[in-house]
Amino acid sequence: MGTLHVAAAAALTTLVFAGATTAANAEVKIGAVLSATGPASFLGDPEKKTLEMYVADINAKGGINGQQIKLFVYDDGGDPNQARTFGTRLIEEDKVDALLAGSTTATTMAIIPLAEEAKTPLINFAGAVQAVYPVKPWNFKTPHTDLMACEKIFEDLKKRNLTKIAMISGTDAFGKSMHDQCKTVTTKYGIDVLHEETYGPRDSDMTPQLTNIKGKAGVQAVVNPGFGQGPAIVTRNYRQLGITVPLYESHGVGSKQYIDLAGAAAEGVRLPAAALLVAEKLPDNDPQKKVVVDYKKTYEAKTGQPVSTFGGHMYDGLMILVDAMKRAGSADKAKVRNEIEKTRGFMGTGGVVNMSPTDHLGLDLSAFRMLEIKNGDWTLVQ
Amino acid sequence: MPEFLQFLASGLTVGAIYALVALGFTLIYNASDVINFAQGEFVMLGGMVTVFATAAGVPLPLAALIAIVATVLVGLALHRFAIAPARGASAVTLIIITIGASILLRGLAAVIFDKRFHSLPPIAGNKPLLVGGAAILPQSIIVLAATAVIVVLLWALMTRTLIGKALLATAANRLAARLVGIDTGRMVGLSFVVSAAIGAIGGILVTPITLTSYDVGTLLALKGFAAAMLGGMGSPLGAVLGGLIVGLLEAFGAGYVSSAYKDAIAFLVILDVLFVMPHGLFGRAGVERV
Amino acid sequence: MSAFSVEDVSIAFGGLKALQNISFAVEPGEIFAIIGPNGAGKTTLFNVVSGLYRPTQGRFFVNGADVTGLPPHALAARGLSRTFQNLQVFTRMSAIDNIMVGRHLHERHGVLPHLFALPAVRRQNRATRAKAMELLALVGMMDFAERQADGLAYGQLKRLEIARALATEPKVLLLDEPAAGCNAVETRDIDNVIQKVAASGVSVVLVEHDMRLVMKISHRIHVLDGGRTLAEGTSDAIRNDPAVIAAYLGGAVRGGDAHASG
Amino acid sequence: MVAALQTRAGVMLLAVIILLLPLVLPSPFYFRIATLVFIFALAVLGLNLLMGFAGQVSLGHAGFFGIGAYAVAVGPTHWGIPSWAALILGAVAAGLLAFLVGRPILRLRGHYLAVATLGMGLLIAMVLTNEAQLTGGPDGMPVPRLDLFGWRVRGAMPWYWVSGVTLAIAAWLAANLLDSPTGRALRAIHDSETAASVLGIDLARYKLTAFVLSAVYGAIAGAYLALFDGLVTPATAGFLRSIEFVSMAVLGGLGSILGSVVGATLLVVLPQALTVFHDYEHIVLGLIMIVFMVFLRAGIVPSLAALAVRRKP
Repeated sequence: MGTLHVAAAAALTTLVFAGATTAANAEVKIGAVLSATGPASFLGDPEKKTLEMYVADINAKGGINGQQIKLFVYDDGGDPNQARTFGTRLIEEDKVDALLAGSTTATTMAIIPLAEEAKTPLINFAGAVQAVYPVKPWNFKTPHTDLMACEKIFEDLKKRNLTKIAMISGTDAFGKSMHDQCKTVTTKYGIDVLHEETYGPRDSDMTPQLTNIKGKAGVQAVVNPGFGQGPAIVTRNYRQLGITVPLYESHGVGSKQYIDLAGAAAEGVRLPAAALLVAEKLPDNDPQKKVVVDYKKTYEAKTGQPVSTFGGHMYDGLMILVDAMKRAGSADKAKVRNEIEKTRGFMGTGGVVNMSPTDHLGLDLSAFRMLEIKNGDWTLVQ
Repeated sequence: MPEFLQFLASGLTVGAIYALVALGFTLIYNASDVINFAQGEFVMLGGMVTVFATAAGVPLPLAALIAIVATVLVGLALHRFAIAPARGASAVTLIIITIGASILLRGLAAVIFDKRFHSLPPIAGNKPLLVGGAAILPQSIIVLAATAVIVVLLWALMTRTLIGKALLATAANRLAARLVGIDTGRMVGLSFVVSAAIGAIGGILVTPITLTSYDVGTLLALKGFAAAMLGGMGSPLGAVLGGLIVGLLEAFGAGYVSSAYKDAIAFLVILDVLFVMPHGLFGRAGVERV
Repeated sequence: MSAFSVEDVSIAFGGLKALQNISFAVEPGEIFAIIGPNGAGKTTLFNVVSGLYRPTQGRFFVNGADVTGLPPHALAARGLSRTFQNLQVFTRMSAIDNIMVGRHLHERHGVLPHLFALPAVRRQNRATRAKAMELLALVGMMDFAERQADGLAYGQLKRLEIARALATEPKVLLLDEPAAGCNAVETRDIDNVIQKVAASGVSVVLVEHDMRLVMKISHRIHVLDGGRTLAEGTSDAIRNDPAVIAAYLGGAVRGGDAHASG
Repeated sequence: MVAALQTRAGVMLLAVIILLLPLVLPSPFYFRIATLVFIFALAVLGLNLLMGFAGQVSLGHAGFFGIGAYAVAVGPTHWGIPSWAALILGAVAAGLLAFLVGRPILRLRGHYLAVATLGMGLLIAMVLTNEAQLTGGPDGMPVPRLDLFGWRVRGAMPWYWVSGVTLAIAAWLAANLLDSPTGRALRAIHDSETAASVLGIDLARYKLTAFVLSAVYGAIAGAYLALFDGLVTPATAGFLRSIEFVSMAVLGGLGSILGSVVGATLLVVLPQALTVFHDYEHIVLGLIMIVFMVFLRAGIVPSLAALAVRRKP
C-alpha cells in the first residue's frame, strides 16, 4: 500500500514538475520522419541513431538559445503514404518548428509539399537531384546528389583512360535514379555505355547478369549504382566470375559494412564517398578532418556499429539547422529558413556547405573523395 | 556454353534456397492446412542467431546448433501460443495469424539483433571451382548437397519411422488419424519443429552466399510459397522441384532475356503451369466427394 | 418421349470401373428408385447425370435433348435438380435464403440493377421470398425461416435441401437418400412431399436405403450392384428377383447396412 | 432478410458516423487519418466482395489499386486526360483486366488461386516499376490535383467528404448486391460450389462478376489515394499492400461490410497509435494481429455481433 502511494505521489510530482519546466522554458520542437525500418532502413537507421544521439548531446549542453529540443521521430517504413501522414502529424499535431525528414527520394517528395504549405523549414536526406532542384523556398538537402557521384566516377574513368563501360544497377529507387543521372552526363565525359544490366533490391545472386557483362567484348570498367547489400553481392559475384576490369561502386555503399560483407572481393574497388569514410586517413591539414573524426568516434562508440555516410548526412542536417536557429536567435520558422539559406562555409561530414537562394544543397564535386579499397580498408586515391 | 553452365549454377543455388523454404511450407501445410507465412523468418533466425553467436565468440558449429535450437523453440512457441489456440479457425484466419507472427519476429529481430546486413564465412572457402568455364562457389555445392540430404532424411522419416507415418496419416486425413489414436495436435507441433529446423539450417548455409538481415524473410516466404504451389501443395518432392525451377527460371531469365523482368518471367511460367495443371506439378488432384 | 433417360453410361476412375453400361428411362410423374448395396455406384450415377463427373462413355437426355457433358448449371437450366447424400447446405445462410438461392434460374439477372436495388429487383426479391416461404411450408419448416442453416437439425437440413431443389421447378428431381437419418414422422412427411411432387408431373429419381419407403412410393426400381445393372422392374418384381436377393443377402453378410434388408 | 436488415443498419450507421465525425475531429491531421481509413476501407470492401462473399482469395488486390492510382497520374501527365476522366478510365481498365485474367485465374482454387493472384499483382507492380518513361520508375511520379468542374479538391477536408461519400455509396451498393440474386449466388458459391452449380448458378460467371467488381472498387480507391497524396510509387501496387488489404478484410471480418471499415480503421490507426512504443511498434502490431485473430477468429465485427446475440436472453 505504502509503496503505491509513494509511487503515485512521485509520479504526480514529476508531472507537475515537468509541466512547470515546459511552461517556464518553451521548447524547440524538431520533427523527423525517417525510414528506420523497411527496404531503406540501411539509410534511415543510422540517421535515426545519429539524430537521437546528438539531440541528447545538445540538450545536455543546454539546448539551443537556452531552450531544450523536443524531438519527434516517426518511422515511415519506406512508404511515401506513411511519410506524408507522419509529416502531417508533425506539422498539425506536434506543431514542430522544423523538419529533418525523408530518407528516400520517394518519401521526401511526399513531405516537401507539406513543408512548403506549412512554411516550415525542411532538411531532407534523399539522394536524387529532384529532391532539391528546382529550388523550393523551404526545402533543403544535405546528401550529395547521385549526379555528382556519377561525375566523380566518370572523372576518374577519364583520368584512367577507361571510356567503354558496362553498368549493373539496382532496380530500387536509388540505383535507378543514379543510373538515369549517369546516362545524362556520358557524352560530357566521353563515356560509352556498352552494356546494361539490372538486379532487384533483394536479389541474392547476380552472376547471370555479370556473366553477360563478362561476355561483352571491349568493356573496360563496370559501374554499379546501388545501395544496401546489393553492391556487396555484386562485388562477390564479380570476383567469383574472375572479371578483371576495374569495378566502381557508388556512394550508396557508404559504410565500412560493405567491406565486411564483400570481404576480399572488395579489394581494388573504387567509389566516390564523403571524407567521413576515411576520417583518420585525411591529412592533418585537411579542414574537414576534425569534424569527421569526431562524428565517427562518437557514432561508433555509442552504437558499436561502423559509421556510415548516411548518418553523417543527418549530422550535417541537424547541425545546419541548429546553427541557423542559433543565428536566428529563435525557432521562428521564417527566420530559421533565411538563416539556413545563408549557411556559408559550414564544415560537415559531407563536405563544405555553401547555401544560397539558388542552391539549397551547397555542395560541389570537391565534397566527394575517390576511394579505393586496399588491404580491407579505404584509401584515398590521389 | 560456359554461360549456360554459369546460369545453371546460379539457378540451382538460388533455387535450393527457395526449395528449402517451400519444403517448410509443405510440411506444415500437410499436417495442419496452415500456410505459414512466418517460414521466411525461420530462415532469417537461423542466419542471424548464428551471426550473433559467432560474433560473441562462440565457435561456428556450436553457434549453428544454438541457432537451430533457438529457431525450433520459436517454431514451437508459434505453434503453442498462436496456431494451437486458433484450432478450427478458417484458413485465412490462420494465414493472418502467421503474417502477424512474421511481423512480430521481424520486429523482435530488429530490436534484439540489428537492422544491418550480415555475412558468415563460407565453410569451404571462397575460391570458386571452375567447371566447364563456369565459376561455382563451394558453398553453392554445399547448399545443394544439404538440400538433397534433407530431402532424403525427410523421406526416410516419413516412410521408415512410426512418427513419420503418423505425420503422413495426419496429412492424409486428420479425423481418421485421430480415430486410430494419433495425437494430431502433437503432429502439427512436430511439423512446426521440423519446418523451423529446415528453415534454420537453410538460413545458416545460405548466409555466406546471400547475406542476411532482420527482414530477409518476407521475400523468401513469397518465393518459397510460389515454389511450393508450382510444385503442388502437399508434395515435398514438388516443393523441392518447384524451388529449383523458380531459381532456374530467374537465372536463365536474367541471363538470356531481361534482368529487369526476370521475376516476371518466373511468375508468368508459374501462372501458365497452373492454368494447365491447376494443382501444380505434383499436387493431388483428387476427385471431389459430394 | 421420356422425361429423363440414360443410355449406356460408364465411368472409370483410373482403373476402377465405377459404372458400367447403365441405361434406364424415367417418365413424367414417375417415381423411379435406384437401390443397391453400398458402393454399388448410386451416388456416382447422380454425380454423372448432374454434370459433376464426366462419363467415360454413354449419353443422357432430358426431354429427348442430349445433355451429356453440359456443366451442372446448364443441366439445372434444362430442368434437372438434385439433393445430396452428405448435405450440401449453404451453412452460413438462413433457411429461407437457402431456398431463395434455389430460385436463381427464375430470377432476372443484371449486376447493375442489383447494385442499385432498382424497384424491379426489390419486387422480384419479394416474389422470390414468397415462393421460398411456400416451399418451406411444403416441407413443414415455416418456423425456421430465419434460422441460420448450421443451427438446424439433420432431418431439417434434409428437408431444406429438398425444398431448395424444388425451388428450381425441376422437370427431373434427383433425390439422394432423402430419408437417411430421419425419424419415422419425418420420413412420412418426406414421402408425402415426394408423392405430391411426382403427382404434379415431375420425374423423381430416388436413391434410398429405406426399403419401406422405396417399396411404398416407387413406380419402378432399378437395382445396381458393383457398378452394373442387376435388375429393373416394379417393386413386386424386384422383391422376388433372385439375383437381387442374393446381392442383398451377400451385402448383409459383407456387413452392408441394416436398412437394406427392410 | 434479417441478415440483409443488419447489413443495411450497418450501412446507415456508417453513413451517420461519416456525417458526424467531423464534429469531433480536432485537426487536419485527424481528417487525413479518417480519409485514409475511408480510402482503404473502399479497397477492402471491394476485396470483401470477392473474399468474404464469394470466398475467393486474392493476394494481388493492390495490383488493381495500383492501376487506379497510376491512371490518375499517367493520364493527366502524359496524355492530357482530365483527372476525373482518368479516374473512370482507370476503374474501367482495372475491371477489364480483371475480366480478362479472371477467367483462367478463377478456375484455380484455394491456395492456388492465392498464388496466381499474387503473381498477377507482382506482374502489375513490376510493369509499374520498370516502365519508367511512363510511370517514373521506382521513385514514382507526382499526381496532378483533381479538378471537379472548377472545384480544386485538395487538402484533408474536401477529401474527407469525397472519400466518405464514396465509401457510403459503395457500402450501400454492396449491401444492395448482397440482398439480390447476385449476392445470394456469391454467398452460395462460398458455402458450396457444388450445390450452387446444381441450382443453376454459373460459378465462373459469378466469381468473375465479384472479381471485376472488386477490381473496380480497388482502382477507385487507388485513384483517390494518389489524388489525395499527390504522388504515386510502385509500392502502391506492391505485395505488402495486398497483404495489408487481406489483413484488414480478415481482421475486420470477412463478409461484413462494416467489418471492412473496422479492419481498415484498425490498421490505419495502429501505426499512429503504436509510435509510443518506438522501436517496439512492429512487435506490438504483430502481437495485436495474433491476439485478435485467436480470440475473434471470424473477424472483429462478426465475432462481436455473435457474442452480442449470445448475450441476449
